[in-house]
Amino acid sequence: MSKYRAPFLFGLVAVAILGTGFLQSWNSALLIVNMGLVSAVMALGVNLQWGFAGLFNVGVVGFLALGGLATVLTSMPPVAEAWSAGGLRILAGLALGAATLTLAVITFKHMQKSRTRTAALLVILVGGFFLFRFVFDGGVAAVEAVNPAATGYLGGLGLPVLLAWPMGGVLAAGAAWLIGKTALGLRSDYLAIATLGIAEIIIAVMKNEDWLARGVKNVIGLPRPVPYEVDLQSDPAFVASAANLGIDPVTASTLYVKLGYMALFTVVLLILFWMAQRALHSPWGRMMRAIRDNEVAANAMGKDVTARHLQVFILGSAVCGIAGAMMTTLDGQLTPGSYQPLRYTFLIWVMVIVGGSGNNLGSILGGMLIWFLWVQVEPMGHFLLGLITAGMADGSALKSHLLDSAAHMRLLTMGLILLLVLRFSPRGLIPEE
Amino acid sequence: MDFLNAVVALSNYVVVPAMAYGSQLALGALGVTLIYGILRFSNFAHGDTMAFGTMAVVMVTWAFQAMGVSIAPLPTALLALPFGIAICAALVLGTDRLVYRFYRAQKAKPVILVIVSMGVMFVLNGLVRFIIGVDDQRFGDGARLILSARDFKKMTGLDEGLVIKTSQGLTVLTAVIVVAWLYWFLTHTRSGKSMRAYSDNEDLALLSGINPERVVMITWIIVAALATIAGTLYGLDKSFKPFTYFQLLLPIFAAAIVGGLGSPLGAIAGGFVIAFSEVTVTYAWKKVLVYLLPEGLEPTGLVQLLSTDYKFAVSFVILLIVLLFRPTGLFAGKSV
Amino acid sequence: ESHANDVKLGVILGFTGPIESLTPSMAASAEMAMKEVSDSGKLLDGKTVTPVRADSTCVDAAAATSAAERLITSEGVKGIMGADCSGVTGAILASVAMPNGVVMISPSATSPALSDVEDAGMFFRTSPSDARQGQVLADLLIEKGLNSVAVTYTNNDYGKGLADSFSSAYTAAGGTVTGTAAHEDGKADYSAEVGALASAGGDALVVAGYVDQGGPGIIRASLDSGAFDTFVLPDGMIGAALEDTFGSDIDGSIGTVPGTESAGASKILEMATAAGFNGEGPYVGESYDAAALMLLAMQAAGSVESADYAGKIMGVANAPGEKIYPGELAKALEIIADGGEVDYVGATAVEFIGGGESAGSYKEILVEGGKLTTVAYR
Amino acid sequence: MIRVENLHKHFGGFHAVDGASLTIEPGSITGLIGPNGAGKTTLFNVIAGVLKPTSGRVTMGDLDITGLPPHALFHKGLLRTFQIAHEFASMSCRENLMMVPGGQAGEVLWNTWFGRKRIADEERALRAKADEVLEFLTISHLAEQKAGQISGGQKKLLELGRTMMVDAKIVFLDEVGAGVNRTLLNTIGDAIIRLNKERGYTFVVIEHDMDFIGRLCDPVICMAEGKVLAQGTLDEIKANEQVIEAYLGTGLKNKEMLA
Amino acid sequence: MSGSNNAPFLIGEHMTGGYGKSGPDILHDCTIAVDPGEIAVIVGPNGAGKSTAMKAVFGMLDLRKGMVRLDGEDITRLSPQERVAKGMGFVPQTSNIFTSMTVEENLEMGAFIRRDDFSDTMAQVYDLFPILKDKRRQPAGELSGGQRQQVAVGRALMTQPKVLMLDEPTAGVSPIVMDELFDRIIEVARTGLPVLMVEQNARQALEIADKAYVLVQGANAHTGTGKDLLADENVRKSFLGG
Ligand SMILES: Nc1ncnc2c1ncn2[C@@H]1O[C@H](COP(=O)(O)OP(=O)(O)OP(=O)(O)O)[C@@H](O)[C@H]1O
Ligand SMILES: Nc1ncnc2c1ncn2[C@@H]1O[C@H](COP(=O)(O)OP(=O)(O)OP(=O)(O)O)[C@@H](O)[C@H]1O
Ligand SMILES: CC(C)C[C@H](N)C(=O)O
Ligand SMILES: [Mg+2]
Ligand SMILES: [Mg+2]
Repeated sequence: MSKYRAPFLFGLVAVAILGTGFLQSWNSALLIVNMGLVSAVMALGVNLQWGFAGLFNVGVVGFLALGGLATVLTSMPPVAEAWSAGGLRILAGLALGAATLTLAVITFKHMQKSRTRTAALLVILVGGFFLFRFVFDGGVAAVEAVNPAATGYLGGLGLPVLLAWPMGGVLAAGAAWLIGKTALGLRSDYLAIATLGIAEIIIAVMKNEDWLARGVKNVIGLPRPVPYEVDLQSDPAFVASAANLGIDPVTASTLYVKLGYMALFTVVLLILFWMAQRALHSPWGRMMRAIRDNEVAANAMGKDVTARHLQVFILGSAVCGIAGAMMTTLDGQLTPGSYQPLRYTFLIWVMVIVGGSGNNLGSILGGMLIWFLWVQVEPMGHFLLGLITAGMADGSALKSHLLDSAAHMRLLTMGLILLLVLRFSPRGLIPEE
Repeated sequence: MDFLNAVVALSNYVVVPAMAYGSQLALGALGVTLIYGILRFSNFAHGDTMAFGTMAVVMVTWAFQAMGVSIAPLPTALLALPFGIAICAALVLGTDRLVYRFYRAQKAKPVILVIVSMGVMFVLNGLVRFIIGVDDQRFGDGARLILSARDFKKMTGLDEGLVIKTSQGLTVLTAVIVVAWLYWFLTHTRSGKSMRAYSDNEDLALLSGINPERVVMITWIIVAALATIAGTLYGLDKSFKPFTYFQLLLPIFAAAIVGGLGSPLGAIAGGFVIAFSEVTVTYAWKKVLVYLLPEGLEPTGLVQLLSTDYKFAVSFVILLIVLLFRPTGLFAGKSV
Repeated sequence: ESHANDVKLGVILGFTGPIESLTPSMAASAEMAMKEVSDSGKLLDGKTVTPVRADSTCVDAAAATSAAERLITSEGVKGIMGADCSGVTGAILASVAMPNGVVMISPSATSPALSDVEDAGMFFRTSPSDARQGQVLADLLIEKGLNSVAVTYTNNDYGKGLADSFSSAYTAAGGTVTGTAAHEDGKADYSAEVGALASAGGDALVVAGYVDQGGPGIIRASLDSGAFDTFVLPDGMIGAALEDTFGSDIDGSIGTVPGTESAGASKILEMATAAGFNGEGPYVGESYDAAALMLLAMQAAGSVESADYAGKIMGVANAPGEKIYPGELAKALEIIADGGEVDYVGATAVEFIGGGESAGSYKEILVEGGKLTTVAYR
Repeated sequence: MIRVENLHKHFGGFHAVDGASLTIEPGSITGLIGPNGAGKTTLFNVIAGVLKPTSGRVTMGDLDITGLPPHALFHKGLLRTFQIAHEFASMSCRENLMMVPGGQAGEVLWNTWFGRKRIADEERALRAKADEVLEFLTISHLAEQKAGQISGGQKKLLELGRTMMVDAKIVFLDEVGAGVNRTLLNTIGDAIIRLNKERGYTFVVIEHDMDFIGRLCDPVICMAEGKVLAQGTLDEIKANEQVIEAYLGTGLKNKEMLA
Repeated sequence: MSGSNNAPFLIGEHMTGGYGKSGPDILHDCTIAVDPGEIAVIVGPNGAGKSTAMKAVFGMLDLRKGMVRLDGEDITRLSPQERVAKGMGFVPQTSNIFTSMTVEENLEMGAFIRRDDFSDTMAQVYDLFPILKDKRRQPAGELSGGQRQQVAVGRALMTQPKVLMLDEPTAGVSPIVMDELFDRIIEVARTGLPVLMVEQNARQALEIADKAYVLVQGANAHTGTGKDLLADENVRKSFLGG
């Protein structure tokens, strides 16, 4: 592989984005860059798990969602009414639930295997479950009754939204720890489906527990780390400097905001990239590759495979959590219904594989490129269809049928591009060295 | 009497639908499991292959219906099935030729193939919608019910009805036949054994004189047949809509994995585990308890362990528990 | 340049994804309004209107905002007819439309939460909030003597919001909700939901879903197992597909859908049929109205810039003025150009209240002999 | 050093190790022979923690090590090679060796970001050590080659090389000789003796090549059907009727056809 | 040499080639051949290219130069599976069994191209390796190293090939089985079947070899009868362990 390959490919993406800027608009271009950067962070997280350690995590969407949840929990103002209506009762309920589980685990560990143990476990679990439901359900009902159209949830801590990013990482890491403790013993595709299922569970909770973050009713209007365009537009100083540059204030304000996000995202990406890169090219990375290659042998050579797996699973998930928080911040809203595995889990996987798994640069490239395509295949699809149908007689049934189906060109085009890329570089665009 | 009513209610709302759904999942899972077992990757395009095969069946069915051909009381679609299978087989063989073969020759890692199959999925997805559109299509005809609620009530004098649809009966029957055949084929025929040999050790299969391209071809043809059958039966029971077939992918994979990837028997078991766990854990026992408990003690609530919002989550929890105790599924599948 | 005389309007709907089968007619309807205006040659100085479509996907906020961004900043659309689903609508509004100061009229985002969302005066919707529909539906049921029902709703902001508002209105009016179960759209099987609902029992089943999504699946499974045979069908469930799928199997079921007696409703149907698309689908009329309102407001403001015409939308939509029905856009443009006032009625009897959303009148639908028939208006 | 007491390992109904008891004296080079399927590798796997025993006890010195995981045993100085080579296929041969030593500072994530200097020094030492081992095994030219792309015998050498990267207390060698050129095997034999003499490593060697066993091992333990059949010096073992019948045999029958 | 009618039955001639499209040459003008009734043995240091040479003869490697002929026919361009059909049987050095299939199925796969009744061949294999008979319903992946090796050889014998190629068939098998195996190989060879094998157990192997090659760095270093090479002091010291 030539050493010019990576710079060349990044150049290509840059050209594509600049092209968007010149041909479409700079706002579009910047938006693509921003989500591209977030996608790159996600891809970095997945690459950490798959590329470094061979962990097949298809629960990416769950960790992204947790990051999103962290944004609400950190940055939204608390809903005082809801707290007084039943906040403490909910917390008490959750504590009861946790206590039940802990008790059950302790019983399981400390009693001999016997009928009595089974019976005791059953009593603890069933009794605990009903107690939990009783306390918890009451609290939930009270909280959700508080102005359901606008709130109906507990709200967050009201902290600056940037804090939500590390919080997202922490939340995702916590979940990853729990999951890892139970599921990491599984091999490849079995781990995959387990993580897939857990992600579904996380999303199901977020969709249905309205007291937490309004469920499918969505939380909109999240605080932003950058100024609002409308404020900028009414700020005379800003308008003046925009005029100096010869840009109209609306465009200037939208660009300004996007550039702000871009700067923040770039900083995060660079830090994470640096960390990942250092880790990969170190004895730690070597150890991880050894584990990926052959767990039995690595274990015999003194490497604690389970612990390392857990470590890298937590790290990768945390990165995904951070990315999820960044994305929700960029969107300005949390919409649990939109966390679809196709869009978030599998698209991220496409990014990692197309970029070249095991290669951090590849992940970043994959993230930027695939996101660019995901957005731009739509116009491309229309264009392609235009070409195909150009020769057909106007008003022919086939032509109108095809034009009606133009929207489906999006997935089709995406599929074709994916197949072409993988055809010409089957190990990804920037393969692992 | 009340006891019987309770049993019937339970059968009607839990057992019968779960059996049918389980068989539908099982048929889908068989295809997934076969590709995993022989060609060693998780085929994400399977849902859309099912959609494609079903689409072919739907169109042929329409043609038959237009010509007035029918095999009532059975649905005409059964007559169209062989044609659909042929068309679907042509498609998957074409895809293999154009796409997968290249990666086989490269000895690409399974994950690459997974992603490639996602590319194929996108393309098929678009293709199906181009051809037949996005709407619901109904193509079932013939007798809809084997046993209707009214007949059942008349026959037994019970308050509760039991309904069995033709499509449900067909699905369960087909699933049983297909899995039995497949099991026999893989373990007792030369072709079947050569397929397993190929999946085990490709190079050595070559050295034994097994023609890999032939193995691959047979696999794809069987997969096409399975996908078309599964898709058609599902479509007959519910309806044909491309988007749903994509959604079907997830429970299908869950079924294949719970059962043990690569194992046909596992696919069946997995299908039922998933289906029954979805339906039973979130079942509201009120209706049954009303029959069983003495008057006055009837529950006021729904007596539901968990709300149906969590049905999918529940089936995944069960899946997890199964995997924790049997890490490669119920029927000891493989892992690549 | 040649483009100076052309106004571009965005049509952002979920052409792919979970409501992909509803959107083609909606888009066609909106585009029909635009064509009508273009053909009339009476918009401002004879400007033409070009629709630009983009895919909202209904669920993917990021893709939807990118698409909207492209439309506004690179295609230069002067207004957006869309989006469809409440979730993506909120996203586009907050991160694209509002910052860029572009007007957005959604034909179908009905979530109550959008009523008091911050919109800088840029957001309108031609459909009523579901808070209203819930009330209408509850009253209707009590009137019909259906005093206990089970409820299932599609698990999104629309379904949940509607189910909530219905349930509280219904209970307040003396009805009993025996049980509630959400259903996810596009899922493979609904036996579990139907099993739970059957256990709950009731005179009828309220299905707050989409006619092209999980809704029919629920109905099918309920009919098949004999759990329910009467259904209550809010707006998302009313569509021709229902007749095709169930015929007279669901005779006696009742429903509501935004709509009025006005000649507008039948007019749009005619026009749609003539143009070759299904005019009965949900939100087809609303889509036409959304596009029409935007164009009429431009005429009233004498400018195609959102900042100028946003303030005029309420004016053209509401009285006083001459009533305008579908197909009469040319007339309306003329009246406005002559300094007169119009009260746009359109296909759905648009009447804007408070935060720029439709007040909401509803048709009462009854399924009779396998046909959806309108029996009353409320 | 290692005591195995009445160890059982059952696979379903099959008793692969069926009540084996043996002692490995510190400082010895113990040979372990026995027919194919006698349970030698299974015994190794149980001692090394890869398999959990069905019953029985394994102690190392005073320490009960029954059921400890392999990585824990590694850090107690117990190393092993695999009969079927377990190389890290996508890593270079040098890396295959460099990854072995435990407790590398560079294996702690924190250090990879903020302890570069330490890692660099450490790596230099590791690299030198690895090159020395490669040199010894006559495969220096393969240092940069991916371990998945070397010959079968070379993989076996690499297996052995890994045990030479650290100071082990006891090393289990499972047929390092199979597939290794005999001339080289002699050199390896010398090395084993040297490690044993100079550094006091204890070795347990499974091997089917009697010459090799003879040159190195005392005592020799012969297993059959999961049990210890005989124990003693090689000459004693060779004279044992049962061993001859089960394992050694009496040579080629078809010699006459060679003419 | 080429074209003459007393050419060997199977010959890989002047073979030059390596792995992949662009990998370095591993074989350098290497020639190996075997005739009916003959046992030819290849010995040499690890990494010399012995396995590579075998693979080249079997068509699992693209040759850059040289050719392979079987019974006078040029088979250089044939795929491995076509060579199997021509009657060549091969036991590779590594991954030479189907681990997930039972022992018996492994043997059946060996007879895959045979259309006749192969139950007596199977009985012979079981005779030769009695342990396999006990384990015939067990997945081969659960066998011990030496047992696997026996399955591998058994599989090749099932083919009833016209020429048998074995890459280190005795690695890991116990002395008694090794003797049996060599016996069997001699028997087989004496029925007229050419046997080409790689061995590290060089002294035993050379004793029974009619022809022997020493490969060093992909090239022929010494060639002769087994006895010749055994007698050659140099060869013994450098390659046979003294
Ligand atoms: N996972 C398993 N399941 C069932 N049987 C097994 C399993 N592993 C090993 N065995 C059986 O246990 C017996 C002992 O195997 P082991 O590998 O310990 O033999 P060995 O003494 O090392 O032989 P060799 O000299 O051939 O390497 C064999 O008969 C083998 O078939
Ligand atoms: N798959 C491969 N890709 C690239 N190079 C390889 C591959 N396999 C082997 N080699 C290289 O080819 C050379 C010859 O290997 P080969 O396996 O033929 O040796 P051999 O003589 O059989 O050795 P041994 O006695 O150890 O089995 C070695 O240097 C090895 O590094
Ligand atoms: C298209 C519609 C049915 C959308 C729905 N009313 C919503 O708000 O999501
Ligand atoms: Mg062994
Ligand atoms: Mg070799």
